[in-house]
Amino acid sequence: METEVTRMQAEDYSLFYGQFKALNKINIKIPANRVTAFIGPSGCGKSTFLRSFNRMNDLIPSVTTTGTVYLDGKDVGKQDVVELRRKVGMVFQRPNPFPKSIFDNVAYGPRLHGTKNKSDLAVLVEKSLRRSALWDEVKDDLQKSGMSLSGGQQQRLCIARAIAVNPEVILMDEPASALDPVATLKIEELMNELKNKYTIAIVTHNMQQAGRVSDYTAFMLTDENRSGNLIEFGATKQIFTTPSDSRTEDYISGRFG
Amino acid sequence: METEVTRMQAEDYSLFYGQFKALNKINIKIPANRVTAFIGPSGCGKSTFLRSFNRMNDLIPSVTTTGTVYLDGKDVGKQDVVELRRKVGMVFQRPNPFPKSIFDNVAYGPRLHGTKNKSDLAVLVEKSLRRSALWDEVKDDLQKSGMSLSGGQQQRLCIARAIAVNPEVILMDEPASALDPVATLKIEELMNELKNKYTIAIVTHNMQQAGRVSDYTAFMLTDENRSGNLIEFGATKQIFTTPSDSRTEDYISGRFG
Amino acid sequence: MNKRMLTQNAAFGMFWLAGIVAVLIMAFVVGYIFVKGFPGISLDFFTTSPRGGLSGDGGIYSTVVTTFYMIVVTLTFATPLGVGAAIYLTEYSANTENKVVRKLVTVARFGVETLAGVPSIVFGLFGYALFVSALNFGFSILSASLAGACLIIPVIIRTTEEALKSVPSGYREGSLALGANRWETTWKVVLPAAFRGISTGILLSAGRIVSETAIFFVTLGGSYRVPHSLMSGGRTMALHVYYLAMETRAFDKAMSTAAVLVGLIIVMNLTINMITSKIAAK
Amino acid sequence: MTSGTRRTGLEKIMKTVLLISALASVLIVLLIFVFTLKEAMPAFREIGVWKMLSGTTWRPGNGEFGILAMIAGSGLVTLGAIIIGVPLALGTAVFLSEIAPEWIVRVVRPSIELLAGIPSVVYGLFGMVIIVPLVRMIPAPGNAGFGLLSASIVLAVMVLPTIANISEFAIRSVPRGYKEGSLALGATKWETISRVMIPAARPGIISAVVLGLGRALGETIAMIMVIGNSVILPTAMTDNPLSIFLSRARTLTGNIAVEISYATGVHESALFATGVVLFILIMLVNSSARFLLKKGAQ
Amino acid sequence: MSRDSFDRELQEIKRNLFQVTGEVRKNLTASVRYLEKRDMQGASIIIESDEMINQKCLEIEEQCLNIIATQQPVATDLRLLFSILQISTEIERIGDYAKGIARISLKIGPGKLIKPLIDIPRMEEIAGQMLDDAIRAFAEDDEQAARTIPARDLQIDVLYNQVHRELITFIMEKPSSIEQTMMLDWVAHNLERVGERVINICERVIFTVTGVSVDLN
Amino acid sequence: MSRDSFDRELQEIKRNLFQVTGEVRKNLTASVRYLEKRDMQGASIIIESDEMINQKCLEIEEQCLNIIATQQPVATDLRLLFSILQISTEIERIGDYAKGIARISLKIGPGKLIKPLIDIPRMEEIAGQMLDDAIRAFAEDDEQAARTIPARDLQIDVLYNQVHRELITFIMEKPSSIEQTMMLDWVAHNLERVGERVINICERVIFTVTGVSVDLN
Amino acid sequence: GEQATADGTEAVEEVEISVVGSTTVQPLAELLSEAYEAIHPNVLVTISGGGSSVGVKSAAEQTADIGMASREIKDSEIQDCPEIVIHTIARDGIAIVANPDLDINGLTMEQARDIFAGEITDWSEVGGSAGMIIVAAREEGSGTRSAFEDLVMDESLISETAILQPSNGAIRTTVATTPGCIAFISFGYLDDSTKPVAIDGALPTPENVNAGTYPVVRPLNMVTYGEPTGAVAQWLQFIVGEDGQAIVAAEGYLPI
Ligand SMILES: Nc1ncnc2c1ncn2[C@@H]1O[C@H](COP(=O)(O)OP(=O)(O)OP(=O)(O)O)[C@@H](O)[C@H]1O
Ligand SMILES: Nc1ncnc2c1ncn2[C@@H]1O[C@H](COP(=O)(O)OP(=O)(O)OP(=O)(O)O)[C@@H](O)[C@H]1O
Ligand SMILES: [Mg+2]
Ligand SMILES: [Mg+2]
Ligand SMILES: O=P([O-])([O-])[O-]
Repeated sequence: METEVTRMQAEDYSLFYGQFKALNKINIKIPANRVTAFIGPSGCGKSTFLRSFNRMNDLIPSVTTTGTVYLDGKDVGKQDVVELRRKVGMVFQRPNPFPKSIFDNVAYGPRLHGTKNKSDLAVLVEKSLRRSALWDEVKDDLQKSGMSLSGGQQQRLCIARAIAVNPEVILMDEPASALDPVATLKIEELMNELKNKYTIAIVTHNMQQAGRVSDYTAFMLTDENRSGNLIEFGATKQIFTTPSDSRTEDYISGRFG
Repeated sequence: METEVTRMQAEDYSLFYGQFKALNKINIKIPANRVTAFIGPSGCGKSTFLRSFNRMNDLIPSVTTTGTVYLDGKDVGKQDVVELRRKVGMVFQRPNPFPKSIFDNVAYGPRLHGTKNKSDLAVLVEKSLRRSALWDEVKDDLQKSGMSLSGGQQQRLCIARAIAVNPEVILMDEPASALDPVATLKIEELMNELKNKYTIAIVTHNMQQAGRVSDYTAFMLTDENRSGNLIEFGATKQIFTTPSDSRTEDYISGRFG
Repeated sequence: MNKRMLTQNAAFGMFWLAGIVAVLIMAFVVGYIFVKGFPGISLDFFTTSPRGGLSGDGGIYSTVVTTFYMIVVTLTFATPLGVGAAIYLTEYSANTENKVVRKLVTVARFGVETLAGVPSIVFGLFGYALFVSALNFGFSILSASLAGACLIIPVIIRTTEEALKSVPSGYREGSLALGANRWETTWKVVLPAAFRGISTGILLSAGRIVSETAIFFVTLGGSYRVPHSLMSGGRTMALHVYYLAMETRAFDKAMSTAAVLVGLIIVMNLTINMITSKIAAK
Repeated sequence: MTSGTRRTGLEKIMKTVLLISALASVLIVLLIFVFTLKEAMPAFREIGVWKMLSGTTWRPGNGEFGILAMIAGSGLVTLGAIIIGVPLALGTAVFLSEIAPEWIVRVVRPSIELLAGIPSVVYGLFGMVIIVPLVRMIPAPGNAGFGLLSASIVLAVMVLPTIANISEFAIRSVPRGYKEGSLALGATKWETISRVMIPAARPGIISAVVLGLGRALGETIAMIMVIGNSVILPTAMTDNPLSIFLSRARTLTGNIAVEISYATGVHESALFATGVVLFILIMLVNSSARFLLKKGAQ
Repeated sequence: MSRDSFDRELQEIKRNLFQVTGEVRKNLTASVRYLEKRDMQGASIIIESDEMINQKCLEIEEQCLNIIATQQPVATDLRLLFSILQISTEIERIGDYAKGIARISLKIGPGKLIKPLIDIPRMEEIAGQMLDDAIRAFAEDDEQAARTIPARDLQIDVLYNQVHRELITFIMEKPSSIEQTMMLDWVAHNLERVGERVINICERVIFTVTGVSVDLN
Repeated sequence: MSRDSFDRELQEIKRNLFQVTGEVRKNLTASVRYLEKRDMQGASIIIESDEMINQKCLEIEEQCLNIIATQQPVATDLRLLFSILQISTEIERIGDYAKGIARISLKIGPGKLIKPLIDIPRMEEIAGQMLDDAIRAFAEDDEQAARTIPARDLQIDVLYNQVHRELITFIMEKPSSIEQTMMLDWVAHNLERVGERVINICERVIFTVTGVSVDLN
Repeated sequence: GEQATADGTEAVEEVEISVVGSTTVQPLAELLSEAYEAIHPNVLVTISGGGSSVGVKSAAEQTADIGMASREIKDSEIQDCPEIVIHTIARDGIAIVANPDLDINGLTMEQARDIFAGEITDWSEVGGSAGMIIVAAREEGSGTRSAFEDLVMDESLISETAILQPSNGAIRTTVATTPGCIAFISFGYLDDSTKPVAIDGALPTPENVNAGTYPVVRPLNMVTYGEPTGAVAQWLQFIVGEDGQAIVAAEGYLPI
């Protein structure tokens, strides 16, 4: 852990929905080129925390925060949000391809950010689709609607779409919870490959999944005020064999309650 | 296995949705007072097969069947469907308590089937709620709406509702897939207790869950015609350590696809 | 980057303008009617009937009564039919293998959709031709409410269908799996769960009756007397506004009546909003 | 009799009763069509369908029953309403669904719902008292205020809620994921709205417009009160072709409402024929709306 | 809180382990006693019973496999199962040593021993006691105990060296007794091995509790 | 196909096992060679290197634990991990036997042996071969091979008995050589134990392939 | 209105008379009924509109006790139902009215005809200050219109571009508010919001009608099926009687 490069970091980060403190002084360093999994019971603030990294919480008017979240050492709150979101891609729980062609889905981001040249786009789309392990399945008909793909393919399309704008970090909020086990495993394998180029943070309800895919695991839990706290953070192997906090152990061994 | 009493049985049972053969000649004996889990990839016909036991498929006009399903040796197709459904209770994927009080939810079935006496009903409701391990949590306010309970409690309420008509078999179609891990474990524990009095058949997407809760596991898979076939059926321990069919092994070890 | 934000600001400015204009229109229409109408409203206005021919004297008592009758009678015709049809279409139709019945259902759906699109003046024509003339009901509450029922049946069917559809299918499966039959399931589980939705539909229909003019213009006769039987003619508030505006010079009275009408509609809308927000809160 | 068979018996009875209710609508539609058509037949027979549809003169006293002018009137007034109302309605819809803060939505949406609830006779009254005098101030020879423009304005306000509501619903029912997906890629809100939300909601928006069109075509009372009811093919009143909207006109609906009380014989029948034409026209519009909606749902 | 059935299964495996440990422990003491008493029949019984012990250990292993396959335990649960698995192997081996002693007993035959046994029963006593304590430490997650028990192995080693030297002296004095003497050396050696097995068990206890693998030898 | 990363991890563990087996195998042969050649330094190196072997085996165990905890393997995968776990223990023990032989080598000291070694190198040869074959059977899921290998242990046993009797005779003839003779007996005994460990490995191979626990002893 | 019966004076049986038809006659009939009910609390007269034709038809088909018509009963109607009996209850002049801001006081019959036919389109052509003439008229089928056509238009047709309003009141409002507007309405609707225009020198007043100088007049009729009896007869007698005709006169119509 000490030897890892930190890509994102939260420092004494608290988040409020109106009066309600949803996150309580979170401190964490997300290592670069690793998969970091966030686990914890429902409502402990995993999604909320994840969405702090690309400031998706800005969309909720009642949200206020204290403390700081850094990307590469720079306060994300002080960065241009559009640029931040380009750098910090996101993949959602339900696959959400736009009702456009596969090509246009992937090209959407690059076009926004100024790539207009057709052949550049074509190259970029292919690269992104290859990287998200979808190319072989769709290369014959990139004009097909993204919605016509299967759930697992849609999710990979969304990953390709996120990759296409060349992000540094990819956030994934339960990216496989709407998929069947086979598609889930594909996504998990994909993450394993993507971490060579990207830093990945994933929220999952599924302890087994966290075990399978992640290098680091963060365990969150609500305190007596229903605020989310970071209980334990460490190498996944360590968390799954010798967690240091008994609450972590109770949770991962299914004895929580 | 040979020593188990058979409660339900399918014999050369095939089911068609219109022209499409969704189940192909299924033969299985569901042992009494055991938990039997049905696993298999999405669309392999698990739900369809489960719904054959209480003839919920009758509600779909296009469905036709060949072969026979037996309850206690009697062809379910020849039984009064109302009585059959009393004997073969069902619990669904999403908890679906009626928008009535907790009491009325549990009393719904008995009232339908002729129990009108108030004190009889009260006794029955209490017994059912105790058995579904919900009594202690709700006994102080049985008039509260069933919808106001948490997801896990709602699912236990639905189990109480199914129990209240004194069924022999309880069918559960992914009963915990909408619940968080803690509530899931509660339901699983409950199943473990219920099998003393009832025969339980459960569909689950979650191999781990099948491993945890079931005594017997049936693995289904679609063939080249997309029809569901029963590939392997046996004691869960055996299936999870030494499956005899390589497809079963591939599936449970996550190598399917 | 800056250009992207500028475009956004320009676009958003237009949308704010649209929203503001929409509210201003409402405020202006309603405000104008209230400002012009309120001075004429007094207790007398509600307790006396119109009189004095072209002078437009008197209040709106009889028109309020007629409106109320129209609502009650029309709903009496339309509600059972509409709700019944909706129940059949949502609860039963999907579960029939009988080919003939399936055809009938398709036809019925087409009927409802067509009926919903029929302009009210055509209902008026039809009511006039069938009820007023052919069946000899004359200009009467009966004729008008039968024609009015045709207008609101699709409304009731649609809202009821909506309400029934929004009942989670889990309720039905849950009930059926306990051995209840369709009707028991519908009666004991689905209808209670859809009750609020259905009642907003009925309220909405009542609103349609209150505001409708074209149909009643050709079926209700326009007598300003308090109706005393189904065969009496009458004048609803909306019709009264029309008569006042078109026949007399009593624009102030027309405005007052319109203000009462709009007030009534506001109350109905508030009630509907209250009911639906309660549904949403559930 | 066991409770089981009693239960089954009730089920069967209810099923039949409900089926009959379901078929009532068909019966009504049939009755409407048959009656209206029956009443219209003499006119069709005596005047001839084509002659009616293509005739520009309506002088029942002279036995002239052309309704082309009314068709044009209905069409133009609707067109005017769409031109005025649609941008406003769509703007409002986008505003409500994507831009306005919650508390503003809580003010604006009920306002628009209220607009939908106001009786058309009140709009007519309002139009007579406010819009017509305002329009009259446009300098053009023969402009009396009564006419297409006044009617279109009133109608635009009347269809505003329909179009705004359905469009807002269409935009709101665009899956949240589209929006989040786009924003998460670094799109601005406007880029998200214009490139993802509106295209995704397009079928709903189009059918909203078409439904508004249907409603506009069917509006009667408010039209009578402000449109002037002259049976002429509207023509431009000045050099400016837009002045066609200052022209008076009559709608199909107005034709029926205005004359049905006085008509007898062929005249009455011709009015029913007008009804048939209107009916068919609106059915065409509505079924295209339904078609669009269905296509959108796929 | 929850996972009752899983906990119940775990407990059952543990119970099985304790039971088989009890039997091995009994055999160990008995093997030395029968050797002293020249009880051929007793020795035979021990040899026979070892079959059952092996069987039980296999069963425990199978149970561990099943519970891991079906219940997917992690952290302490998983470490516990790992430890049970390893401890059961150790116990089985200790059982083998007891069987070995019984076999030697049979080989020596019913005749009187060339010399009375003094240190060997002492060794058995200490080793047995260590086994008891190690298993108690396991049952009670008593890391402290697990850390102190191995020290006692020194006594066994001392005794073994003593026995060994004694026996060598004996052979030199009386080369004809070499067969029996070497056999007795085997017995002592087996008991010395038991001590080491117990140390392994202690290591497992520490692993179970802390998750750290230590080397206590 | 999927679960690539899991399969990769599994392969790595297997590789580690083969590697450590290789080292143990080397040590085993070396220990006997150095004994023959009276190579004190070589023996010391073997003793030292055993520390690393133990470490590696511990690592393998840890890897198994990690992969079970995080990947929740079932069926063949799980059996494989179980087997790796057990085989690594066996290998570690075989390593210990090699170390034991090296220790004896050191104890005997650099002087010439009382008699040239004949059967002991033979024993080592056979045992080493058996180990090679068993590991190959494991690598190749070769149940057939695993079933036949144990038979060869008989040869080792025969040799051991031969060595033992020979040594006893030797002592009787020359009681003063008793210390060294008994040590050589130990060496033979250790090699005999290796044979048994290999049989255990064969049992594991069969278990891995079929899921059935057999007793090949 | 009908609540008069509630205050204890009811001794005679309750009677309802239904009257249907012309919207021109309707307000007058309503006033008459109010007066009549004041003295006959047991009688309830319900008056519905529908138009002259509907009035005649209703009487003929006996769906109403009395039909109202603001025009002569057509021969065809009498042919269809020879049993109908016509009761003229008043006469009504049809006045040409103009926007009060216009500086026009009189027209010749000819001029009036040409204006309504759309042949004269500017006020300057008839002596006023320049300004476009905007014609408003009643719709086809209206009794007022057909009477006006009969009496004024001869063979000419009312201009197609005329604003058409479906009631006299609406016409009055239109004329009152639209600059340059001219139209015709029933005498009953005359008030100071519009400017009556003299035809051939005669202003539209009852006096001029009675004097025969104002020619545009039509009867207001009530029609019954057969000779009326009982309450209906009494009510009709009341109308043609002194009190009834006083009301007629007060409303600006011409008593018979
Ligand atoms: N928009 C919001 N407004 C107010 N409170 C919110 C909002 N979103 C989430 N919360 C609250 O914040 C807390 C954390 O929610 P969050 O969605 O981050 O949890 P989570 O750990 O992702 O849960 P889950 O596993 O169910 O997705 C919860 O108590 C939730 O009710
Ligand atoms: N009502 C229906 N009409 C037609 N086909 C259907 C119907 N319901 C299910 N099927 C088809 O039958 C097959 C089996 O479906 P079923 O729902 O039983 O699968 P499942 O194993 O339960 O899948 P899942 O795990 O996704 O719930 C699928 O191919 C499905 O598309
Ligand atoms: Mg979440
Ligand atoms: Mg299913
Ligand atoms: O309404 P009218 O009197 O003109 O028929």
